[in-house]
Amino acid sequence: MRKETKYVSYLDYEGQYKGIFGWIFSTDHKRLGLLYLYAIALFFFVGAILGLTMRVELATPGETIMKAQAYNGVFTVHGVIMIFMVVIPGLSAVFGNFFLPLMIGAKDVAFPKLNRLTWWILIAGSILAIASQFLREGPPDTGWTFYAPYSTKTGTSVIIATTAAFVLGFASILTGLNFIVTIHRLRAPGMKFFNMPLFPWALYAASWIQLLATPVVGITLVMLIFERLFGIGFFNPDLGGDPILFQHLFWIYSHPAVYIMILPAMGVITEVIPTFCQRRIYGYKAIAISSLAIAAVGFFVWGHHMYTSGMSEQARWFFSLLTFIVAVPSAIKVFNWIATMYRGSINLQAPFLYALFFIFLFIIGGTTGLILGAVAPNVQVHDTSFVVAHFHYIIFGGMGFAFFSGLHYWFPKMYGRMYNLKAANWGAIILFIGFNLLYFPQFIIGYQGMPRRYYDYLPQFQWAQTISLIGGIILFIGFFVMVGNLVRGAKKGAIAPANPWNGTTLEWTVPSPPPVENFDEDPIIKSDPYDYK
Amino acid sequence: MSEHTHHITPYKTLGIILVVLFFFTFLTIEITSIHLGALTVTVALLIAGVKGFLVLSYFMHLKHESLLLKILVAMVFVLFALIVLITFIDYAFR
Amino acid sequence: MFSNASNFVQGVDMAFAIIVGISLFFLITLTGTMIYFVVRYDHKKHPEARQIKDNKWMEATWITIPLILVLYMFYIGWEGFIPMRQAPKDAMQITAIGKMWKYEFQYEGNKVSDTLVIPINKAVKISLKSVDVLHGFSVPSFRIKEDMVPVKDNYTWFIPGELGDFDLFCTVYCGLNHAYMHSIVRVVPEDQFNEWVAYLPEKNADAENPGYKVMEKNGCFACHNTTGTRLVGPSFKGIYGRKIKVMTDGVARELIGDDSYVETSIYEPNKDISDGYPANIMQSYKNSINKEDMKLIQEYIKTLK
Amino acid sequence: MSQHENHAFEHRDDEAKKLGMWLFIFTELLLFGGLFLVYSIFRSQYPDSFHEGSLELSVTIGAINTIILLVSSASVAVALTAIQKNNTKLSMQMLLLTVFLAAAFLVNKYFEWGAKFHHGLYPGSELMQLLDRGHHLYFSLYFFMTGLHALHIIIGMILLLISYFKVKAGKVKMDDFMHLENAALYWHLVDLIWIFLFPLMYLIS
Ligand code: HEA
Ligand code: HEA
Ligand code: HEC
Ligand code: CUA
Ligand SMILES: [Cu+2]
Repeated sequence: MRKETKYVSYLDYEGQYKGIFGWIFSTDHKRLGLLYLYAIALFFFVGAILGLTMRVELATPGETIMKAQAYNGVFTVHGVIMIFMVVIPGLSAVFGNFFLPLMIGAKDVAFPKLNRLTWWILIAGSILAIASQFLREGPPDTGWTFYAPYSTKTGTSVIIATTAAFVLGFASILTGLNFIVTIHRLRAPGMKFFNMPLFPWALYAASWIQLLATPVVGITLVMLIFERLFGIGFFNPDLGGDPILFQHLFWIYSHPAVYIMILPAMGVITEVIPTFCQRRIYGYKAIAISSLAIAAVGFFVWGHHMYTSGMSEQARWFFSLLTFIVAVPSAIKVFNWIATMYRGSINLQAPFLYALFFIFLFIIGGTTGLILGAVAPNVQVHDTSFVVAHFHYIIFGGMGFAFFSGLHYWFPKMYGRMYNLKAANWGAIILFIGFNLLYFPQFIIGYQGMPRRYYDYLPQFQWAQTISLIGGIILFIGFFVMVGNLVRGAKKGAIAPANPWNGTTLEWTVPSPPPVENFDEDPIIKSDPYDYK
Repeated sequence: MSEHTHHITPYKTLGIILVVLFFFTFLTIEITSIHLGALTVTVALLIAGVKGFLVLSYFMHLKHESLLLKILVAMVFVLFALIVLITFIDYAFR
Repeated sequence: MFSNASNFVQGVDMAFAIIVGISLFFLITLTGTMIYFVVRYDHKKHPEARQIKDNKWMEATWITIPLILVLYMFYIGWEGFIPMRQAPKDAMQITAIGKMWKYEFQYEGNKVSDTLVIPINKAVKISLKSVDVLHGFSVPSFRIKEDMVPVKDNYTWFIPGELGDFDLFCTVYCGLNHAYMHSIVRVVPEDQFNEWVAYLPEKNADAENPGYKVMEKNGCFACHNTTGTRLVGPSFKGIYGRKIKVMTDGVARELIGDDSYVETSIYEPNKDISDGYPANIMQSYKNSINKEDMKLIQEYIKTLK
Repeated sequence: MSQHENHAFEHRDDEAKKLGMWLFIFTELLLFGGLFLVYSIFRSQYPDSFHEGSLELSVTIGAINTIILLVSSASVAVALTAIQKNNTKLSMQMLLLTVFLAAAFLVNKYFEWGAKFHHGLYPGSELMQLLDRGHHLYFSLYFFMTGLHALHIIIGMILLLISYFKVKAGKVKMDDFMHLENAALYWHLVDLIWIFLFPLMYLIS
């Protein structure tokens, strides 16, 4: 073993285990962060391929490349993979693991071994989810929402898929638990809550949702499994159950879950913008508190997914009102981000470009969320491709672009090398164009009534489906530009300095890539995190 | 991050709390066997609430924990109560 | 400005237009500002960033204005919705039953139809029922949509204001042929409607058979009929005593139709799959058809020679 | 195992471990919370069936189990106090007592469930299918909730046994008792849930 005093990057460090085992048995939060990145990139690729298959199938009315049963399986598995395996663990597990300890001046998360276990749980859950594709019963065909009573009756492998979701939920809970304790216990001396950078703030808010909302869906899925196995009738009306209750329980988790996805994404954007404007963030406190506000109020708006389910009128207006209230803190963040650009010194590099695209796409996704949240328009667009467009804009356009932004922002820190800046910008632009072509038409046909989860459609919707397919292909090309550039950068890129973007948060004070122990001595914090002179 | 010293709960306190818990257990059984109509659930839940409070405060030492932890525990119960109440906005008015 | 297909179009489209308007305003101004800043404060032109302090009043403004706007948006959204739950007492009653994967409409006097024909300018209240899983009842042109939930009854109502055919979609995912669960709402002049109803046939003559009722309730006739023609699944006609080719665990075999075959077909439909039909289409009815009902079904199918 | 083990960094942080346990308890509370929500909805819809269903349960067995859990909760608290006062022997005795009480609870539960099974009343049985909707739901919830609770009892027993052996081996001691404290916290959670389950399942009028 080498001497401690010498700088050894976490990438080169040789512990007890060598080679690949040094990675998969590692408890180092940085190595785990990379492991999460590779796993999630793989899942994302699988999910994306399924997404494109759907687009090809929908290119013409009637059968194009697959049968209806196959299509139903594809959108279910696409949804399950994307939601439970990509976007919920995505940002917090990858960048949260890698940068949360660095940003608050800690040497690791509070429970490193639990952290390693969590990765394994995620992998186990993902294997189950993917296995559900290949079992004899055929892929689950319920949609990622698993609505009863169909899910209690269909002959496909719903049990495996729900078990997978349950296991993945467990991983999510443990990540949240680990982060909350880390933030409470391991902040560097002198760092108060309001001295923390805003990405940790966002993770903190999201972690509470992970911790408190996930168990509800966990127990719901277990009830569903038991219902199938033993004919216990909680949700199946034939046995006395109540299918609407299933929807309540499902959305009690799954609405807050959308904030698990977007809060860390907003956190990334909040880091990127001040760095590339060389300006302290505008409205630090407002942004920090709005994260908590979104998390708190977000718990009580779940019913907006159920306006047409026959809920009582009182519930409909209550949920609608709260849905609108929860939009305000998001708006506050957007205003503060843009205010931060005012009189900055803006350097238009890939991370910042992605952040700008994020803001644009997030406004579209968010404001179409407002349309969905208003009861009367919701009646028109509920369960149509308008909803599909809304959530792709806000998940993929929001969380996805924020992920890419973070990836380009922290890449030099993670790998100690630089990618080609020009190619990165081109990748971003191609993705942006493809993205809008792919999803914008879906808003229009959604308002005209094209239902979602439709294998086939009436000819009047054909034009939009064609544009979407073209967009999907452009998007796909964009991805190869982006990923290719990054992979090349990681292997052969120029050596990156410790602080390539002139950032002010703690992760930029250590060498790139960071040493095993992060900090030689505990940093002492006296001032606010975005202190540009 | 100073570690505050652990409070040690005396045996006697534990004993007293146990007896009080017994008492409340018998009280619920007695009260729910007389017919109070809709009130019964409320009373039974109130008593269970008191028992739960005692277990949390003394057996689980919450009384001597930091304010932060107390707030967090309270928050979880409030969250659950709100979720139930809000779900009933649907069921009660159908 | 708005179409007059139903009495709700105006409320819904109005709310939609206002929210889209506000959204576009923000989208355009915010994006515009952003682009302006990026161009104006590019580091080449503006190398030294100004560190600007937070301004409480600024923050307060952009908390208050969105708050007022969202409350307004909530209000118009709700306003457009209220009438949808206030069906007039004297509205014409029709029951719509959703079953895997078709609709059935019951008019007064036990008359049934699979298209929804209604007279123009008259309030219609539709009770929504489902016999198996969740279905949706959505007529985009009318701006109405409600779910059909088994056991729990739901409803919708409207006053059609234009003649013609309008698409009716199932919007809640309900299995294999969800995308084909489609029907037509035909709005006709009142006298034409009366004529049409008068000729509408009454329900099937078998309707009183207890076995038929069970099957009706469970929605079997969405995929099977009793006349010998093939629908999604094989016809019930003449199952008993016939030689039937099936696939069991991937192995082809032949058996004679009898009580136990019918029972397995209903409880474990994927066990013996009739030749020429795909697996996984029929779901198991183990939880919804008990032994007694099974007897009734068997008795009824026996009568179909 | 960990690459850090030989570094000074892995200092002990009892507060962190305790906070972690509490957070885990929160998730357990909401796990059962989901079930209590289902319970409250169905009970409000079928009050009579729930009442009649509860008459099938023996209040005596339920009450005895409540007492058992209360005593076990106290005994594990005593075990913790004892270790803090460096009374290892008492602590070990109390831990054993707690595990014994937990086992007694399970035995009781076994007989209670056994009687139901004997009458053909269990999830998926013919008898269950014949019940009306309210009764069916009541018994489904009964089996599901008490079953999940019993699972937690078993997990709690395992945790307590591990603590016992750690005390025995001297790994849990006067100035280092976090493992015992966390196991005790978990055990109290099991008690806490039963405190609500008992009146809601057995005492419905
Ligand atoms: C990351 C995930 C994410 C996020 C953050 C959101 C955010 C929001 N969502 Fe979305 N939503 C989903 C993911 C997400 N959603 C998914 C996956 C579904 C479908 C599930 C399924 O059925 O499969 C869905 C479905 C969905 C529905 C149900 C649709 C239906 O089935 O009928 C509704 C209805 O209210 C809704 C509303 C909202 C609202 C109001 C927000 C708000 O939080 C948005 C707030 C943001 C803004 C408002 C933009 C920024 C503000 C400004 C630029 C200023 C101008 C604004 C004002 C004046 C207020 N969403
Ligand atoms: C994160 C969430 C996410 C993402 C990113 C996507 C991405 C895509 N989705 Fe998504 N989709 C969902 C979540 C997501 N989806 C959900 C939850 C549903 C609802 C399911 C349900 O109804 O139950 C849904 C439903 C859904 C439908 C509707 C099905 C229906 O109702 O009939 C369609 C239709 O075309 C579709 C298409 C696509 C396409 C073409 C993409 C494309 O954008 C994909 C293009 C992407 C690529 C081509 C990327 C290739 C990747 C790489 C090269 C690796 C990247 C590497 C690194 C990051 C390092 N999706
Ligand atoms: C979703 C469509 C669907 C529904 C609804 C449905 N079935 Fe079927 N059924 C099928 C298909 C497809 C087959 C052939 C494949 C197979 O054997 O699984 C079939 C086969 C059968 C057979 C064997 C017939 C033969 O000639 O081999 C019987 C009997 C049967 N179904 C009874 C029922 C009854 C009773 C119900 C209602 C309670 C019902 N089905 C509901 C689709 C359906
Ligand atoms: Cu019926 Cu979808
Ligand atoms: Cu939502």
